[in-house]
Amino acid sequence: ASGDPLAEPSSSAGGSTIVVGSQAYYSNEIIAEIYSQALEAGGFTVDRQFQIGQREVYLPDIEAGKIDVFPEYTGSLLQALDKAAVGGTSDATYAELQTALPDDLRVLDQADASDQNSWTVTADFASKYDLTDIASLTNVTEPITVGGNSELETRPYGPTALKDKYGISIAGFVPVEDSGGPLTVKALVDGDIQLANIYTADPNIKTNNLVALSDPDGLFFPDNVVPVVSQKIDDSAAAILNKVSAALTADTLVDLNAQSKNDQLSADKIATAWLTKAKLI
Amino acid sequence: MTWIWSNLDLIWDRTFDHLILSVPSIILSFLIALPFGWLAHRYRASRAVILTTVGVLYAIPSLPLFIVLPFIVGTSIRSPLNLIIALTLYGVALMVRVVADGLGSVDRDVQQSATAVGFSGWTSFWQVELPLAGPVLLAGLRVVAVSTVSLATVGAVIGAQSLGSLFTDGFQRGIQAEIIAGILATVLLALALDAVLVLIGRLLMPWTRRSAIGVVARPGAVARQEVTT
Amino acid sequence: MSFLTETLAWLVDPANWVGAGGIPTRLAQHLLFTLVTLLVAALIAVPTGFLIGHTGRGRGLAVALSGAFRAIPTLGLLTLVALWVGIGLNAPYVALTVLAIPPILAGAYTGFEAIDRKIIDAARAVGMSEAQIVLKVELPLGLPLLIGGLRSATLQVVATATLAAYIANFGLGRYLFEGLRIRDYGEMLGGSILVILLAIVLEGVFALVQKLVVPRGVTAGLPIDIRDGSSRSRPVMESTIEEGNSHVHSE
Amino acid sequence: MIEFHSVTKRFPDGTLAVDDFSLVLPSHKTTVLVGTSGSGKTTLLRMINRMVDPTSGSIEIDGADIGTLEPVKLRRGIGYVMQNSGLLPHRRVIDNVATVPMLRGMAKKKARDEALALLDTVGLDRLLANRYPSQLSGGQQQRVGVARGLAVNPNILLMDEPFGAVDPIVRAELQQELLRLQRELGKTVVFVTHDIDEAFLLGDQVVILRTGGKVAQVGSPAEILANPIDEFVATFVGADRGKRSLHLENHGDGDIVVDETGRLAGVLVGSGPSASPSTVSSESKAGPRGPGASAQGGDSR
Amino acid sequence: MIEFHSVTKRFPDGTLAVDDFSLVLPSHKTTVLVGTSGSGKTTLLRMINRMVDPTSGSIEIDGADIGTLEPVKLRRGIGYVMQNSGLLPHRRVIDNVATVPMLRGMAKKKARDEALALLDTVGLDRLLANRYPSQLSGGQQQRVGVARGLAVNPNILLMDEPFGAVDPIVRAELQQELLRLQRELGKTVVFVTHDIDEAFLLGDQVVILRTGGKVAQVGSPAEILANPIDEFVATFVGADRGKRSLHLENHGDGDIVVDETGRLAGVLVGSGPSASPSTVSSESKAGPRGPGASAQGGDSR
Ligand SMILES: Nc1ncnc2c1ncn2[C@@H]1O[C@H](COP(=O)(O)OP(=O)(O)OP(=O)(O)O)[C@@H](O)[C@H]1O
Ligand SMILES: Nc1ncnc2c1ncn2[C@@H]1O[C@H](COP(=O)(O)OP(=O)(O)OP(=O)(O)O)[C@@H](O)[C@H]1O
Ligand SMILES: [Mg+2]
Ligand SMILES: [Mg+2]
Repeated sequence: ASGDPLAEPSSSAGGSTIVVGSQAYYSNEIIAEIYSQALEAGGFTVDRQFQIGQREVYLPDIEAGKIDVFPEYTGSLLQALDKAAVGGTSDATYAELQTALPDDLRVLDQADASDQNSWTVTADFASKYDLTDIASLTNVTEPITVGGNSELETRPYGPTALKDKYGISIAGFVPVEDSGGPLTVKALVDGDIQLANIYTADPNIKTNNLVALSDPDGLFFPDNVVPVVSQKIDDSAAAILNKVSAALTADTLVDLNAQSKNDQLSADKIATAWLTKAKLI
Repeated sequence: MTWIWSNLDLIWDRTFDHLILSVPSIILSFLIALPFGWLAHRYRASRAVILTTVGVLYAIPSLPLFIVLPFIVGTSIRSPLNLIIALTLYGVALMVRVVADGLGSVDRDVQQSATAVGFSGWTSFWQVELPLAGPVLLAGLRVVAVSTVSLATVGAVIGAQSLGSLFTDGFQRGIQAEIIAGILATVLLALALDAVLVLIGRLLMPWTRRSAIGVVARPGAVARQEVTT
Repeated sequence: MSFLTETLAWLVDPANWVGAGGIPTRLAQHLLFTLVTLLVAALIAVPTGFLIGHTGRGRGLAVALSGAFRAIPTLGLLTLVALWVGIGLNAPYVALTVLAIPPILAGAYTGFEAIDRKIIDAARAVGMSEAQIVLKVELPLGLPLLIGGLRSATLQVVATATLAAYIANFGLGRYLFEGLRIRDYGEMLGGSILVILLAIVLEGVFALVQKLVVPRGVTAGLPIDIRDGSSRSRPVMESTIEEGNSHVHSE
Repeated sequence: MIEFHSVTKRFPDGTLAVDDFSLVLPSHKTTVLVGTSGSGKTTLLRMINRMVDPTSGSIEIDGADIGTLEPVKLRRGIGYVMQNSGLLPHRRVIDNVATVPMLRGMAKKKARDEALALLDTVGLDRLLANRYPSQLSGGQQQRVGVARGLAVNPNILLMDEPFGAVDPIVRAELQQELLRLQRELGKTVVFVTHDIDEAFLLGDQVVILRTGGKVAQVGSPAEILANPIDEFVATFVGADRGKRSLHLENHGDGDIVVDETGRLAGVLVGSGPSASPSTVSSESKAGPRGPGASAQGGDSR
Repeated sequence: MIEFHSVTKRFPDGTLAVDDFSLVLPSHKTTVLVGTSGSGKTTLLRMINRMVDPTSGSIEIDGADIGTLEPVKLRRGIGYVMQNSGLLPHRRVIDNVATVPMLRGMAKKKARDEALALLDTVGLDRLLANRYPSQLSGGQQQRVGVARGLAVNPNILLMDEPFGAVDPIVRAELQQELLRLQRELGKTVVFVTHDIDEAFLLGDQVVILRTGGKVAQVGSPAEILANPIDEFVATFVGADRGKRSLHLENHGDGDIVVDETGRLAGVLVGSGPSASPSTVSSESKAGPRGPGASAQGGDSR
């Protein structure tokens, strides 16, 4: 939109360099690093512009064509582009995303790996109230305090939806602006909150013995990993990225994240190790 | 702490990014504050207006400023320029007052005598008032330098790479060493810039180095300088 | 400049003025948080500063420390402490207290130092005990600078207390983060304006207090011989206050 | 009576400010310590009210070793006046004067009443009582300083260059005022100055100090003027520069007294030691050990 | 020659600092303006180099109305020395002295060489040339101030209480130094002080001012001393307080000169107007309109 001040007149660097971006989110950076190294192995020159903030910051740059490849998540991106999106299954979301994208942008194949929102509780809490899926939260007799990023409070799957859709009573909302990161997990484990929005690929779920409640009704949009690319990505580059996506399974992503969080390895080391093991470079 | 040793490259890169953001801001805020400070010092009427404006500027939380600024000046939100402008604004907010006070602190006798021996207004400003305000200006500049370095970390929240990126990244990944490294690097960088300023001050103001024979020349100025060390 | 109208619209929307997330509640939370932080910081910094100013000892250390304190990025400290103590207000209290200490400390000890040594000397010579010197001479004479330090600390804390909302459902900062996340610039700017207004109001209060507590004799009168000491230290006082104002509000 | 017995003061930084100083300061007399900067005058003065404690030796007041007294209490019984008056800038004149009596527990009302009376004593208008020190001229401030020093009616008054910062005209006035007060009150005054003229005018006993806290000469003004003990004292009192060597010149209008530097000292009006009423006080002042100052005639004014 | 023609100065705030002041200041002589604080001395002085412009009236230097001259240029041709020396604290002694010649376009090297020579003139060791003013004593700073005033070899030297802040001993030295310089250089000196002794010592012509910028009396020191025109002048020169009324006392050691306040003025060494060599200079100073100061004998030292 011309009124959007975040937009900037496009002036792409030009040449054969591919600009790869990433969110200011460690897991996203790992994927971006994997893309980059794969592209470099295929003979492309890559300019890494990683850690460039949240979607509201980088989306205008993608739309303006200043970034050529960006790892994204189908459902979240769809919702960002189209507030009225309906979502549904993984494939339906992917298809809807393709139409929602601006003309000069496209998404390549989506990976099996996904990193989507989930309602998560501690294992103790789950067993105490016999929790399996989101609807079973009605079993809980104690007050439930919900934690997550600010925006969660007003999201269609947020506390209000839990109340309206399932009749779950929510005692309060606590913003923790780390996108389901360590602080949210700590709050959950410490019992400061009982229900948290944590990404499914977060290794903390395993490490801290948490339970992501299943979502049979599709409350959350599926969030499969997918590269958003500009016109500059030709067929050979697209082929490389598609190969990466094909190898990127759900478990793989959790494992990569664990290497970053638990082993404190840097993104490039993690990427090289995985690409080598998957024989992609 | 092993994280620090295996990521020295990264820390160094972020330190460099940080310098790119903060050093131009520090210099710019000094240069911009000079004329405004002079105005505030010279004209009573403008003083209240300028200092009040500056005071309000001061109270703006930095996060929204970083985000709103591109609306106003038309830069990209992600551009380092955006952050440099914001940091400069805060620096100016601090420095204008210092410049006004610094010029005000110049001994009137010395000014009068400069006029009496035949300095014209302009020459007197550059050769007498400005150098004599030097110690106060330096003290203020040191505060600006330290706070700018500290403040620049906030840029990480909106995606401007800096030492602050170590906080956001370390926070998400739960690596305390990364956050600690970020804090230490920020403090050290601030102190290093501070030391550089002190050194420059020594070189440019040799007369402040050696104090009077018995008497401490200007306890006020000395105390003032040390407040900011 | 549509964001201006958006901001205005958000500010006047009655829905934003009621309930637990309403402006009055958040404003009160913000104010309370600021006051508590200042109180804690003052409890630490004022006695320390006065001790340094009174004895003249430990000054080098205090100066160096408060310089380093000033350089500590609040965002970094906040995230670090939060990882230790979890969500809630504990981490913001720690981080912002650290932020508030340097200006108050500087105000306190420069306030003491700016006092003409001769006055203290004379007070001792006429038979005031050390406690009386502190309470009856140094405190009233150092007060203007001390309040200056408090004032600049307040400014910084008000602006930076928005950070508390990073890990707690608290204060005006919530509007900033929420606005940022849902790209509602009206909310974000509205929140900022509230913060600025609060800061300005507190500034006014301080200006008033400063006027009330500054000993009359320190400001009144003609610049004659004796006043040289104090009149010379006036500009110094003014500017040390400002130096206290190291606007380090990292968010 | 104040006695110094072999008093030495070495400051922690090694400065030897006073070196083996012994002296008796007679009661009801003014003893002036005079010397150049750094000669230890202030240090000596401050040892009397224990603002400084000697490294060795002892000081007695009326036979009691002050080393055994509690400093704060001791100070409250001794008047102290310093250069730039040292008034508390945040208290009104009247409260400055009443400070010490109130510290000693006097009721506020009474302390203020007495303070008002003291303003009269030092020749200050009562209308100034409610001003702040910064609203007074330098000379007025100095008078307040003296009033404060007198407030507890002390036997001893310590004055450290009290008139050092006021201009010569006011200074002369204050000196005369002090002479008058001393005639009326007869305190034991210890007065520090580096102005030899002032020393000669005010002192019954003058102590000339060299740098390093050594006594160069002790005696009455006339003794010192007539017989400087050595080159140093001669230089100090100005004898060598011809300042003290006067001669007469006649300009038709009368005999004008001129010193060797060409400075006009004044006009000669009388030549006998008792030709004018003023000689009564002059003589007793100049003479070696005159009668107690309080006994001096007040008729010379 | 400097002439004031009916000069009045009213400051914007309404203060009447100088009121209808007319005077001729002869060339190669020292005119001293003396008076209490606020009597307009500084204002008068500053009108000569246009730091202050008169509200009405005019000032002429050697017949030229200075109102038509460019102030900055005018100032660069007039020496100016003030209390606290007014030296630039951030420049070394040598550069302070060389400042004005360099402002006038003299080459740095030459200006510095001349500055060094001027240090000799004012009796300062060349070793001090590279110090900063704060590293000098008050007296030394004052000498540098004088050297700076002389640097452009001006005909006119304005001195505003130049020795007001130094201690009496150094002050006496500086006064003698100025007398010597004046004998050698013969400048037109306008000197402001509030010390009447200093005025009488240094002035060929003394102007006594009342508060409000009114002239009380103009004349040579001896004239004023012998015939104070009114009560005010008498008070001012100290005649009324007996300070100028001297008499002799004999203490066995010789005749001691004492004033009516009891102050010891000195010892009488000669009684004839030409009994000592010093009378040569004393006489020419005290006499009404002696020969040019530069012609006075230097043998009295
Ligand atoms: N607290 C102190 N510590 C170290 N040295 C001191 C201290 N106080 C005074 N001195 C030194 O002791 C010596 C005597 O000082 P004192 O103040 O008694 O001299 P003074 O005769 O009063 O000089 P002035 O005329 O300048 O007041 C000086 O050399 C001074 O520097
Ligand atoms: N710039 C000014 N504005 C207003 N009034 C002034 C100004 N300068 C001087 N005055 C007033 O003019 C009068 C004469 O001042 P001036 O400085 O000439 O006195 P002075 O004789 O030099 O006194 P001092 O001995 O204190 O230096 C005083 O009443 C003073 O307050
Ligand atoms: Mg002393
Ligand atoms: Mg003057």
